[in-house]
Amino acid sequence: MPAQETAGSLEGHNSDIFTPAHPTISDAIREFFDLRTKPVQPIAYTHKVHLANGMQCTDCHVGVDQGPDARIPSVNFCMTCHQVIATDKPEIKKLAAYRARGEDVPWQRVYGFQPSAHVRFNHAPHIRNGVDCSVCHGDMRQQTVAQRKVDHTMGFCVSCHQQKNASIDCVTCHF
Amino acid sequence: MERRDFLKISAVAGATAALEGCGNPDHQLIRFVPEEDLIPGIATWKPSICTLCPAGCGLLVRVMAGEAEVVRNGQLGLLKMGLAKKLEGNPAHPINQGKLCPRGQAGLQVTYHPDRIKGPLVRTGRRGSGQFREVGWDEATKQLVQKLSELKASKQEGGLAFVTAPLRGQRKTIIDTFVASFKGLTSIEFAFFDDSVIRAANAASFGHALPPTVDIGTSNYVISFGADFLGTWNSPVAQSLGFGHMRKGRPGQRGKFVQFEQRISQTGASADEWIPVEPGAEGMLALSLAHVIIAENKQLATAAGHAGSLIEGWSLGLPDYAPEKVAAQVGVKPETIARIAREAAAQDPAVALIGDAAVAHTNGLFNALAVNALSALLGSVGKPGGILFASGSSAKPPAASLQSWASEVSSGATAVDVLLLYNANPVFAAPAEWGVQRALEKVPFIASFGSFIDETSALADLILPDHSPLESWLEDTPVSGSAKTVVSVAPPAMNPLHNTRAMADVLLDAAHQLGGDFAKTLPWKTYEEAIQASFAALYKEKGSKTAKDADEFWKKAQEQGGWWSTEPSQVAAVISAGTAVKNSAPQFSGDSSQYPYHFLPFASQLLYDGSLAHLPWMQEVPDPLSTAMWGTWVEINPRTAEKLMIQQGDLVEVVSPNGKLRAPALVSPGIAPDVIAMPVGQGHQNFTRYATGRGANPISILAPANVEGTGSLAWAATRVKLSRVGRGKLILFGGSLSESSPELKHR
Amino acid sequence: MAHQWGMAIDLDRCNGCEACVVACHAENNISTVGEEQAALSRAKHWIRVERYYEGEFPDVRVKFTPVLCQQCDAAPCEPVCPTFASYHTSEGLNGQVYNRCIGTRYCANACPYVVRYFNFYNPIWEKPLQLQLNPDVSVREEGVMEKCTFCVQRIKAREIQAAAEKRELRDGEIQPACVQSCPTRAMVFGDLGDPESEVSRLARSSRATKLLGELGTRPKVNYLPRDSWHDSENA
Amino acid sequence: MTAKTPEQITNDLLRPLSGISARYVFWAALLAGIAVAALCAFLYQVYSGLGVSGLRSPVFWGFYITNFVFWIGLSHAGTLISAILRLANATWRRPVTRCAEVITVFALSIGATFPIIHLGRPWLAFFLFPYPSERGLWPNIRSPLLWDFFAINTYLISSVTFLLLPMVPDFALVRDRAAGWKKKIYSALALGWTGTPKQWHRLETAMHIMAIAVIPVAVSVHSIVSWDFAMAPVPMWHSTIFAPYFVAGAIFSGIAALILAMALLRKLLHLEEYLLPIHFENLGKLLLVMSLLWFYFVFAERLTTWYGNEPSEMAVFWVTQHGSYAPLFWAMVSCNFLIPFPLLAIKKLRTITGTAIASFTVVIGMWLERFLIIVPSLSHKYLPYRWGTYRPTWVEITITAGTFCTMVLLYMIFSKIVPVISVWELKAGRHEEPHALRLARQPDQVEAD
Repeated sequence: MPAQETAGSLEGHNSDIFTPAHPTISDAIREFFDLRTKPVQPIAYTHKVHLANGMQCTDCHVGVDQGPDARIPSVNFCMTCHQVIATDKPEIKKLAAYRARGEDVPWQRVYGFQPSAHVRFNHAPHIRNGVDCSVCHGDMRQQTVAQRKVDHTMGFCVSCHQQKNASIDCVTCHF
Repeated sequence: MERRDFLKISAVAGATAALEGCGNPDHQLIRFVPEEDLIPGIATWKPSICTLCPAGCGLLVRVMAGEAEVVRNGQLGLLKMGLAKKLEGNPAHPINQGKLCPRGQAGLQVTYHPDRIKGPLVRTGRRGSGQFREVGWDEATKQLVQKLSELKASKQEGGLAFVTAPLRGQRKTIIDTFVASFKGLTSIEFAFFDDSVIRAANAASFGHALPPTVDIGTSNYVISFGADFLGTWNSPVAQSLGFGHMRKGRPGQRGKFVQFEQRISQTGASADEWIPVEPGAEGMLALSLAHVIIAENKQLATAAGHAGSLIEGWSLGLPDYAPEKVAAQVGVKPETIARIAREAAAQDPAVALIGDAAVAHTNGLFNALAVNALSALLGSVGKPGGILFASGSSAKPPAASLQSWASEVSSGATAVDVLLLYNANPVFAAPAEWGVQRALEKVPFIASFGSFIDETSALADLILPDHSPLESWLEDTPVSGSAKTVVSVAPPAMNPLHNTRAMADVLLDAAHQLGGDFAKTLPWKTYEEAIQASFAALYKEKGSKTAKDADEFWKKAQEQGGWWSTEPSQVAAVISAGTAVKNSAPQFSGDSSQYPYHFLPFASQLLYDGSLAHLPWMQEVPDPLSTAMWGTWVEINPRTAEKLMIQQGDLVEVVSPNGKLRAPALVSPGIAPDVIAMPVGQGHQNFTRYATGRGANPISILAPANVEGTGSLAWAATRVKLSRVGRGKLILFGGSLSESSPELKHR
Repeated sequence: MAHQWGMAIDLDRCNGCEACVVACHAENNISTVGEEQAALSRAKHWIRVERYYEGEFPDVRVKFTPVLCQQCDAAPCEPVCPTFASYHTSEGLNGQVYNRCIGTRYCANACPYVVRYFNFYNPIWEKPLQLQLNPDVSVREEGVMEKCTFCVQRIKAREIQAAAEKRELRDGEIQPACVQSCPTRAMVFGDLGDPESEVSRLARSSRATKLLGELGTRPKVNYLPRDSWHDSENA
Repeated sequence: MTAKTPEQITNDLLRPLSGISARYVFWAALLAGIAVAALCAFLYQVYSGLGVSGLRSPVFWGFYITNFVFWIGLSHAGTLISAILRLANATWRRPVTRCAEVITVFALSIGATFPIIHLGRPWLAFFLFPYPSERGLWPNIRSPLLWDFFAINTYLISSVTFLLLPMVPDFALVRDRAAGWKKKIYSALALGWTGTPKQWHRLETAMHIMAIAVIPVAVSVHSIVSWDFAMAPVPMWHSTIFAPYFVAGAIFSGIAALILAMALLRKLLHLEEYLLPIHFENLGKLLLVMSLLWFYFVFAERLTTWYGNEPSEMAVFWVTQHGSYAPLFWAMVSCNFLIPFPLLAIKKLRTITGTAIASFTVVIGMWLERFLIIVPSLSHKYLPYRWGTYRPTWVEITITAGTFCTMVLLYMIFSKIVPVISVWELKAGRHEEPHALRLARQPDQVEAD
């Protein structure tokens, strides 16, 4: 998701202004040291099971091969299958409950750059150039709830760009 | 070594307290199920129409997925939805061909404005107190319908008035039909910068009651009398495109452009020759040019045809208008007049146009007729490189004038029970002398369809907020800017952010609830249906090469943003014999001994007539000439300033026979010493956080003089005096006025 | 060879309408600073239309010149930056890397065109105005220098698209927001590295001049000055 | 004036170290208070953004950089002067050197903070520090700011050493007289000095090497500071004269600061018998030379600009000559030349008071000079459309005032910890010095104490 929207959610909905400023000094310090709280997912979604059942990443994360961002599916999308599949499971019941309340599932970000990093990452060209999802996201077949398996530091990006002799010009990613 | 490792070494320990709620759903807004299926980060471009001025340019809206805080059934939450991100011109649209003026591009901020009315409001405090209560649409509509049915029952004449901005297409049809059924007058159209004088003149001279479509692009010689045609006048984007083409679009051929006015406008600034002329003498000047052309047999007087015959003494070669005879009154050297006349006559095509202040004098109609005659004499009417007329729909000039209506109501001559307001802010944009406010206070029930609280809607009892243009169905039939017939249409570019409804939908809804013959006169359930119907009719009339039936025609039109003819439209002129008019000198209110200066209000390039003063972009972008931001100014010639001991930025008081105002002085070489100019747009008492209480409103001190022979305001016919009263606040983006620094003059 | 992005501005077409300025604000998430800060000369307009009066009434002339970052080949702003926040990109742009900027403002002093704008405070959008923000462009924070990027986000997007479609970029395919909006078509953008491109053609024309060219900054924006009308021309 | 035994000398010079008067506490508290206010102002600026300063477009540098240049300039007092005097073996220098070297160290440390204070994002200042990172990014060696970073650090280290070395014997002196915790501290500082001929020899050699080494460093520092400006194409900045101009100005302001400091010490610490009119006389002459040199540089710069008649430079020229900055300009000329010149040139006026007054005006004048080099040029660059102005805010003023107070405070504290006049040097040279000559009749004492 674009940096400024992350910044916006940092700012929080209690304010009637949007600004890249940090709401508290501690937020500023946390971002400075890139300290992230482990995301708590509302539903214990398991990538492992879905992938084991032969689904592809792009089945749910539509658009990841066309543009910058991957879509996080909406509750409706999940329910297209879970109308009938595994309806008895507690987590699926939670899912259905969200749908019933007319709410979307508030999935939490796992990856994503700090706003102050000013990174304009674009998935599509990476996928086109045969970078496997697992390179940056780890092997999802082994993960249930998504974990931040790979640390997306600049060193991580640059070293790969150098190997594949992709551009390491700053403005390739920072603008 | 990692950057943050390095930092941790040098870090203050224990400074990182845990933050509540980060990454935890329990501490965040709920998210609603998205209504649209969107892929994040991928833009789609949707056609739309610019409604911010009468030009009616076509838009392309860049729409991308985003998360908006919205209220759904009383609960605040986040909704993933398509959001307009940028406005650009629609390349397919004949008027603006992909280009867009600064005002049009700021349209985005209308949709996202923090002070937009978020749902229907009912007045709770006393009128004008600004205290309202949010209500649901059902209650709001019920209240409206109830008032209207009471009115219907009372069977009283003209009990309903509907004040709108000049409208076109189905919205106008719906409003007029609606009002008519109350045996009322037609809607009262009001805008400060209206084109009725030019329409009247063109109707008389050329048989087209329309503003001209000036084909500047292929012209070789353009004479403009006061018209700011590159800034705000008529169809500025179309005219700017033409201007660019005239200058450099034709290799080896570059047209000349001469501007006559009292203050260098943004347009005058781009002229090859800028020549100051006495206020109101434009018509006389035009005839003097004509005199030279005829006298030197560059053209036969008869070449001007009917347009010429409307000018007294034309057939005789305008003996009274010899340059040396009129030079003094016109304020232009005889030799200059003669030279311009010869140049123009030598160039083909050459065109003359008039607008803005030149037609806002008491003799504005005469000026317009004179310039029309000159154009006709130059042989450029109805030809490429000259003046053309599009087939505008609403050729008939507005029936009722706000001024007379206001005076009748405030005097009690007419009783109005219900007043509906749409996109018009007469309390701000009409001279105080008209007494619009007094009239409104006499009306027991006022309902406004506006999206913002402004000086006028603040007086409303009921507010039924319209969608923003981007959230709404749009259609338009531009009357100028392209020789082709243009019928624009666009579906909503995005879903509504707030609890708003399209004015036309509310009106249709009300009509059906009122029942009666509305079922016949307004058969459509929604505005969309109404537009579709008009396109069905259009398909029947014009047919189509590409679409096989009305539905496809309708769909295609929506995709490309409208329908336009491939060929220039040919509309028969309706010439009615008119009597020749003689020169009438401009009348100014306030005598010159007491009020030595002409007061020249002008349209702001960014705030237009003030209706855009609420957009932060328009406030902060520097004005092209003054470079002023976030405020207004009074433009004064250096000599005048010296005489009155006024310095740049001083607060000056401008006094007219009808009122006074205060604003900072801007000393500029681009204005006549006997003229004081001031931009329209600032000086709002009540118009969102960005415009309220900022600067002064020149309209407030205007004399209520009218243009002879028309109902419209002669807004350039006021005289003023001014004096320094202290230090003012003038925020300029630009530093030095001239490129050669004043310091260098010390040498 | 790598692209060398450049621009040509025909001042004979420009009518100073400010459309480019608003287009730039909309495209590049440039915040409005408000009355108080504007009064302190802290307004940010990556592109501005300079207006100069010449002469005195009644013989007054006005001159408009849109001034944006000239993307100099010998840019004074680049060597002075101690952290490489301001640097020369492989495509000849004067890059500004916000996350690397520590706010010495040395670049802004060195720039003879004064086209670098500094965030003296964190920008603020009163909700929901922020919904307009362009997700393709960073929102710059307090203490960071910013300036015209030739709409690098549009350049990148087109390059990525062209690569996906396995084709070369077409001349005129990329249009920065200002160029796209210009109602008189006064601005032309393209690849100066390609001698066939429209912008190269204009750069070669006898009318082409550079702003403050005498300083040796080798700007990549070419100005074609206002022409005058000669009777002979059309006679 | 009565004759002094080495014992008396030691007593006199060590007296200030013992006991703190109420007046001292009052002034210390006052100065500390203002210094703390400045610190708060800075934290406030970090918290709310650089917008709280008066900086704006196009004047992106103002008070902070003025102070930076001013303090770095002032730091040329000591090291350079005392080094030169040492090498020139000017014996009258002996009581002067330490006061001078202290000014250097303190002024330098204060000046060095300003480049950080003026940053938009001071918490990222470490980007200037070349450290290996996974991102493979290094600072830009082409940037004069980076040259500053290294030059100033080098200068600081060397002048601190230069200051500390000759202190060692005096620390030993204090150690031998102190008791308790003081003794512990001073014996640590004394680095086991016992005053053996070997140690004496080592010290002398070290001092000699340092004296030679520090001069080019000092010159380079202010040249580089001047290049911060001269390297940017800004009217009136882009000039070859800048490096020597700045170095001369630096020494000029340095000497002034030194005279001022000495005058105060003399009064407050009752060192009338040690800081004699001759010292002020000699330094006054030096100041006179520098004043003339300064005037010569300004004259040369102005004259060439005026003849050059380059429009953009003329804009700046006129705005300082008789435009909006003229009052400041002429104030600067008076402070740096018109007032000090007669005071220093006329023998009768070249008294302690005279030189002190002259020095005072010079310090002010040199601050103005830095300001007038920076602001008028930035506010009148090439495109008149973007000409602007600059007004400092309370934040900048507070921080500026704070640094002056900090300087004085540090000096006060120092005078309580270390004898401000080098005891051993004075004794060593006493037989050469007028008042010491009168002691010659007495049996020579070995520095046993």
